[in-house]
Amino acid sequence: MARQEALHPAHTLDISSALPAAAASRPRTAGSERWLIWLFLLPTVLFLVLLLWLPFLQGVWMSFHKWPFIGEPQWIGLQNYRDLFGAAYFWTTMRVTLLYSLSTALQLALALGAALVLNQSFIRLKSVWRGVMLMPYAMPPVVVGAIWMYLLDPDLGMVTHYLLSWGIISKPIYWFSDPVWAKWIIMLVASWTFWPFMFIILLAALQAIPESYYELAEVYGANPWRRFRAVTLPHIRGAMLAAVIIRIAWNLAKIEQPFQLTGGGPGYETSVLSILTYRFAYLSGDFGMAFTVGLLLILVTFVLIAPFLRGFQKQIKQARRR
Amino acid sequence: MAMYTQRSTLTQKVLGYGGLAVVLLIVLIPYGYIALTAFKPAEEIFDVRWLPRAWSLDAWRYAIEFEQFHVYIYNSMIAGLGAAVLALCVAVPGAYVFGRKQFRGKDVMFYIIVMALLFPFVLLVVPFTILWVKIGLYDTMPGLWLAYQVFIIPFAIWILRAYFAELPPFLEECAMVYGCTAFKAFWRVMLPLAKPIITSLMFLAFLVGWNDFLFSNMLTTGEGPRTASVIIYVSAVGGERVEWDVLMVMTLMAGIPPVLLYIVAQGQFLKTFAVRGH
Amino acid sequence: MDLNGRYSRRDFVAMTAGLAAMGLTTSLTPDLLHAQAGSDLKGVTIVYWNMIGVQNPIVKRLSASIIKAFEQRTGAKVKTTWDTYGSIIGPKYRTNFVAGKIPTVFDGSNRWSGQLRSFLRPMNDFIATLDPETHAGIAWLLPLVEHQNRGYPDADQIYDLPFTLIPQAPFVTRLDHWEQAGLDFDSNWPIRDTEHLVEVLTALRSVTEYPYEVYGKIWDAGDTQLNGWVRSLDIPNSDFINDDWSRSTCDSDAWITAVQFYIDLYRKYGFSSPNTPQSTDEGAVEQLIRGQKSLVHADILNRGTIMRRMRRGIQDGTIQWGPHCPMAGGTTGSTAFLAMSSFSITRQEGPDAAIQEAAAWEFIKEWLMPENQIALAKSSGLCARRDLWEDLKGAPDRYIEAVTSMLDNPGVWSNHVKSVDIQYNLFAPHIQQAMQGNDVTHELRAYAAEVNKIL
Amino acid sequence: MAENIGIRVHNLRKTFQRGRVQACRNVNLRLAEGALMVLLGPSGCGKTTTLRCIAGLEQPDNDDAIWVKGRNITRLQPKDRNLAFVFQDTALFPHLSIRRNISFGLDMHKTYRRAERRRRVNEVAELLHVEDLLERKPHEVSGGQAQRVALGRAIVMEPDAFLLDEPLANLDAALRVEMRTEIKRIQKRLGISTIFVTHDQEEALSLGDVIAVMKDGEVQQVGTSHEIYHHPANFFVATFIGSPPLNCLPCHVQTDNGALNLASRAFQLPLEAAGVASSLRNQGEVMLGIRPELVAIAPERPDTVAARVSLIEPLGSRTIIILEAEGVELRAMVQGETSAREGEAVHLRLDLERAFFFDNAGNRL
Repeated sequence: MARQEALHPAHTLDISSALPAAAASRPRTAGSERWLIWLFLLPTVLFLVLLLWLPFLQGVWMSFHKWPFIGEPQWIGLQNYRDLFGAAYFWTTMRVTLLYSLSTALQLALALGAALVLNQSFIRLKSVWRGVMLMPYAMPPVVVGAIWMYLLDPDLGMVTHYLLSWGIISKPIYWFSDPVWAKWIIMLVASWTFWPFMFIILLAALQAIPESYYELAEVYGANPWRRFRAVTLPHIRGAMLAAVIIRIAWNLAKIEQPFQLTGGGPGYETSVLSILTYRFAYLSGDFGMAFTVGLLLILVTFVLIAPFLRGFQKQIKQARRR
Repeated sequence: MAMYTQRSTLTQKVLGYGGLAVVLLIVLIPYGYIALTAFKPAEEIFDVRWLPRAWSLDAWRYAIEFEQFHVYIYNSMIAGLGAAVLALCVAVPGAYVFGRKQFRGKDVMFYIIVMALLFPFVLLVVPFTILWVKIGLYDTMPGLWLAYQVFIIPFAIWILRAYFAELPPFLEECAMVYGCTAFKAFWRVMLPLAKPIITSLMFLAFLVGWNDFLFSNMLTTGEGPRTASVIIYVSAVGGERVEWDVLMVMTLMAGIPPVLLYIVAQGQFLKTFAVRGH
Repeated sequence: MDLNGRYSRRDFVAMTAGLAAMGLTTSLTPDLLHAQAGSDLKGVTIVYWNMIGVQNPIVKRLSASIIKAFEQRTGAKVKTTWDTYGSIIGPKYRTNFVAGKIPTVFDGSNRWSGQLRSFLRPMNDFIATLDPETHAGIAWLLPLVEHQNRGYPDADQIYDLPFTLIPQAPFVTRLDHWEQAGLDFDSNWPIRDTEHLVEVLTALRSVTEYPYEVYGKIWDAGDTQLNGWVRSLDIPNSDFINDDWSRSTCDSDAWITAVQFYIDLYRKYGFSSPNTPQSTDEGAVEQLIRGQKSLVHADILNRGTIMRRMRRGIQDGTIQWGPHCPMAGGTTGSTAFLAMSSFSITRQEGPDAAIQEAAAWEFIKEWLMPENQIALAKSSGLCARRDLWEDLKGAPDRYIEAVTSMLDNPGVWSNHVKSVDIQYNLFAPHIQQAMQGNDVTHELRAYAAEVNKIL
Repeated sequence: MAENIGIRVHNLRKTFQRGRVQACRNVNLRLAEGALMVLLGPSGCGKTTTLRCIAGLEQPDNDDAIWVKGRNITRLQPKDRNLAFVFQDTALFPHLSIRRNISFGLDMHKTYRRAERRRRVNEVAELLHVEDLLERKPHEVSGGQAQRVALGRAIVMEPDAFLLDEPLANLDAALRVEMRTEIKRIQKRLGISTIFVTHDQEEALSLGDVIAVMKDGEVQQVGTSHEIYHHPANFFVATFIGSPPLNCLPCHVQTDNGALNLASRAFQLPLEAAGVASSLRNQGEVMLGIRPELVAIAPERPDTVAARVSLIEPLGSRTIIILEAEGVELRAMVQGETSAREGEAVHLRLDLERAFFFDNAGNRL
């Protein structure tokens, strides 16, 4: 011990000078993980900034203008916003937008049900059924919309035909013209088209739950519902919230289907905000107004997803703590 | 395969198969009906009956011989695969960092990505088209791959981040102690662990490319790589009148490959392992 | 031009059209039929965006065959893009043009090319070089094109050359329903005016619950039968906007009367189905074929559907076309609006500009050839060349007779930059609200105010 | 002592959140080659951070903090340090078989041939009795087995040092004792310097050749089990170590006719023992710390303390008697059984000669 103490200073110096490489390597090691972080982020960030954020900021700028497709833009301040909020159809549009977002709940219900069933061990031919579940999402939404127009045609379609012949309805329902039905029909068709998106994500999450958790739950006598609450739900909550958020956003942002089914009518009854955006941008060629509606759409979507977003952030934090 | 293998009671089986049947019917009735419609002659299109009185291949012949629809199916395949691969290269590293690393400004950056998800895509086509023509990506397959990422990357990062964050802690550190660089730890350990979700996401990304109409139509002409969804629209839906039989044929042709691909890709799922927990 | 080749092509075209009616089984073999002497356009490539092909598979095949014939005749090469109405109405064409992705030549409806006008090349000098026969056949359309563009300072320049026509919108009916209703066809056809229409429909209601259809969907609400009725009351105010494009005409008395009648057919008389606010002529024609409707307004696009689905009905005269009728008390003979499919050539720059434009023009001429015109008339709209109409008459459904009789003094819609907005986007919600029971005058005034704001 | 130094931690400083959180203030450790050191302390004391700094999973603030076998490795990447780390929750790779998990480190360093890797994995598996599990996946083995595999993954590397971060914390009590013995046995056999982090003092005392007690990012004392227990450097070490815990009695030192007395509410005792008296002279308030085994029930004498038995905890080989004297609680531990009864009034003899005294700052007097 004594000798060690005595040697100590010289010893330290000796080694330091003998190993210059160790000191020189400092920046590399200190930053190596940092380097990885930025390198990994770079493509995503570059992509989002260039392709989404620049147009977005330009859009904010445009919303303060009268901005024709071809020609000189003209600064008009908040006039677009005043026009939009003052328009007769504004509240109709807001109402139907909120209603349309509910199709997410339907999608979730279908997807969760299907994923849970297909995660049961006793089901045979699983992979085939999973493939079948995917079908609605494996076709372009425009095509799915057209097919439903065909099936739902009030005078010629198969749905009305069977409903009538089974005595469920006594007169054809004019799905696309009836102001109430038109709202529900765009919602139902969207649900049918997009639920497999959630299904795939939920199934992947379900499959990652270790069997031991279920065994444990069973040992403690949990019934299926409690098993779902105690084991399944916590494990798929993150995936579920992410999928719900994405679907709300996409249901509201994607326009092809409702536009094709009803063109936003009758009147403004099915003119969800995205249809309004499209109308202003490409039918009216008024980009200032289109972006005004677009920004409102972003705001509305954000408000709708905010609760899920908070749940999601909490989930992630919990996961990190574990 | 992590799956609950408890002895199932009869009630559970009945409920399970009952549920499966309901969901299958919801999917299969419309799909089955249009599949059979694809074999109806034009006069029978609006006859409400399942089996055609006279089976007809006219629409098939038209779609394949004249429209060369199979060529566009091939284009869609390339478009979808490219979109999936590119998404993988961009989103997986990003999501990994968001899910498992700490750095300054992380939350802010993440919210920026969330916002990208909310953007009304339909307004992007103008700046995109102008930019794509300018940088020579117009009418090219890479141009389409890149454009599709607008849809894919935000959601891919979301879902992957949740998945990465919930993987067991310390795995990369462990790998690094045992001889990996930070990158190799990601590559050798985290990436294989995320395989189920990556497969799912690649598949969803593939479908984005496969199904997209907005960009596929805006960013190509007949001289470029048009995809099946554009051709369906141009050939069967884009006129004021719909060519129902042609539409049904093309729908079938476009709908089946992804389903088959998915069934095959599930080989990946079957190799799933208990990832979380010990 | 080789006479033999020409006649053989004419035979081919006749055969095609005949087969076209029988379905999609026809396989065109243009290579053999169009083999003709080459021309001086070898090595020239033009880019062509085709929209007329979207009308139906027959037209698409015909387009392909005309393109091929042109390539073989001239040695030029055509790069074709098949596109849709949605593309010219929506963002595709505008955005691509602004971005610099521009075809050499394209076809479209000349109601919608106004927004692209600055990219186009006037064709007057080319038109002057047409052979006398062709020139005489289409000359009657040129004033209409000028009128359509009257708001532009260079309205006398022709940017869009029509090649097929869609007169809006003749009646089509089922003779068997008349017989079932005990209506005498010969004394009641064609329909004389709207009062007569109500009479006939009342009788036909004994056969079908909703014998007629008023069109409410965004694309059909304003441009099928309605403008014709306004026109029969008040020619100067029958378009959506006035003569100098300074304001909307839609709050005029003629408009209010005509729209009120339009709505009445649905709400007061109950001739039109509850689907009215979202109904389309395509749907109505399907129902006509299935016997669920008796008398509707339809256009040539629907004729393709009838040809495919009701061949026998055409041959035995069950399907009968008749001209559009005026409002009771209105003028006859000037009730029709005419939509035109037309070609445009884009402005070319650089050393190849002249040869490119020449090739594009040569290509347009291909479509104006008699046999192609006739083939188009049989599978798409009425052909632009008036001199060929006589050849087309005599079919049992009397379509050509009906539409040509409507074209003595046809109206045209304005090719305003905002015509999509004016005719579809702003109009449809108001007409749909009127269909749901709102006051017609109120809706039309509100609509006119919106239009005035953007003009 | 001409020993070689296996691991040296020199003035290690590690702060988080830009200096706001000081995890390690100035940590100095020195571990002889082949020895086993236990880092012991309550959670948040910086022991895990210290270990992670050694492994390279955290970057120390100073450049010369970590030395292994005489080499400054402070800024080397973890993979280049040739150290093996065992994590609390095993961190086995779920997608790899047990065999691939064990050979992971070998696979990453391409220097070994296949056959060599196989041989070494088999050897280690045998050593750890997991040879039958090699083809299984981690989720198919028990917690104890998983921890053995994690150890195996470390051992197979033949590293310069083992770093174990509470490897037994997730195991049940019986398994923990068994594994503890096994780890010590293997460590002795392999002779590889080892640092073992734990917050369990029993584990620490039984395992460590040397124990370093940490608190608030600082090393409080380094010593053998005996030293730590019997000669704690300060109040914290004395109270942290020992079960049942140290009796702590606030007292003051009085001088009465030149004789020193130790006074508290419950007693006044003469401080006769020379060693004790000299260090306490001139002190006022002191803290008396006395291990329970140094408190004994005795017949009444002037130097005994009156107390009442409030509770008896028989533990088989030993018995703990909880006593109360004038509102002060004391614990006594005796071998075997006791004749004392709950509620009984007794007298206690305190072995002040072997007791500890601390000043207000907690320093040993």
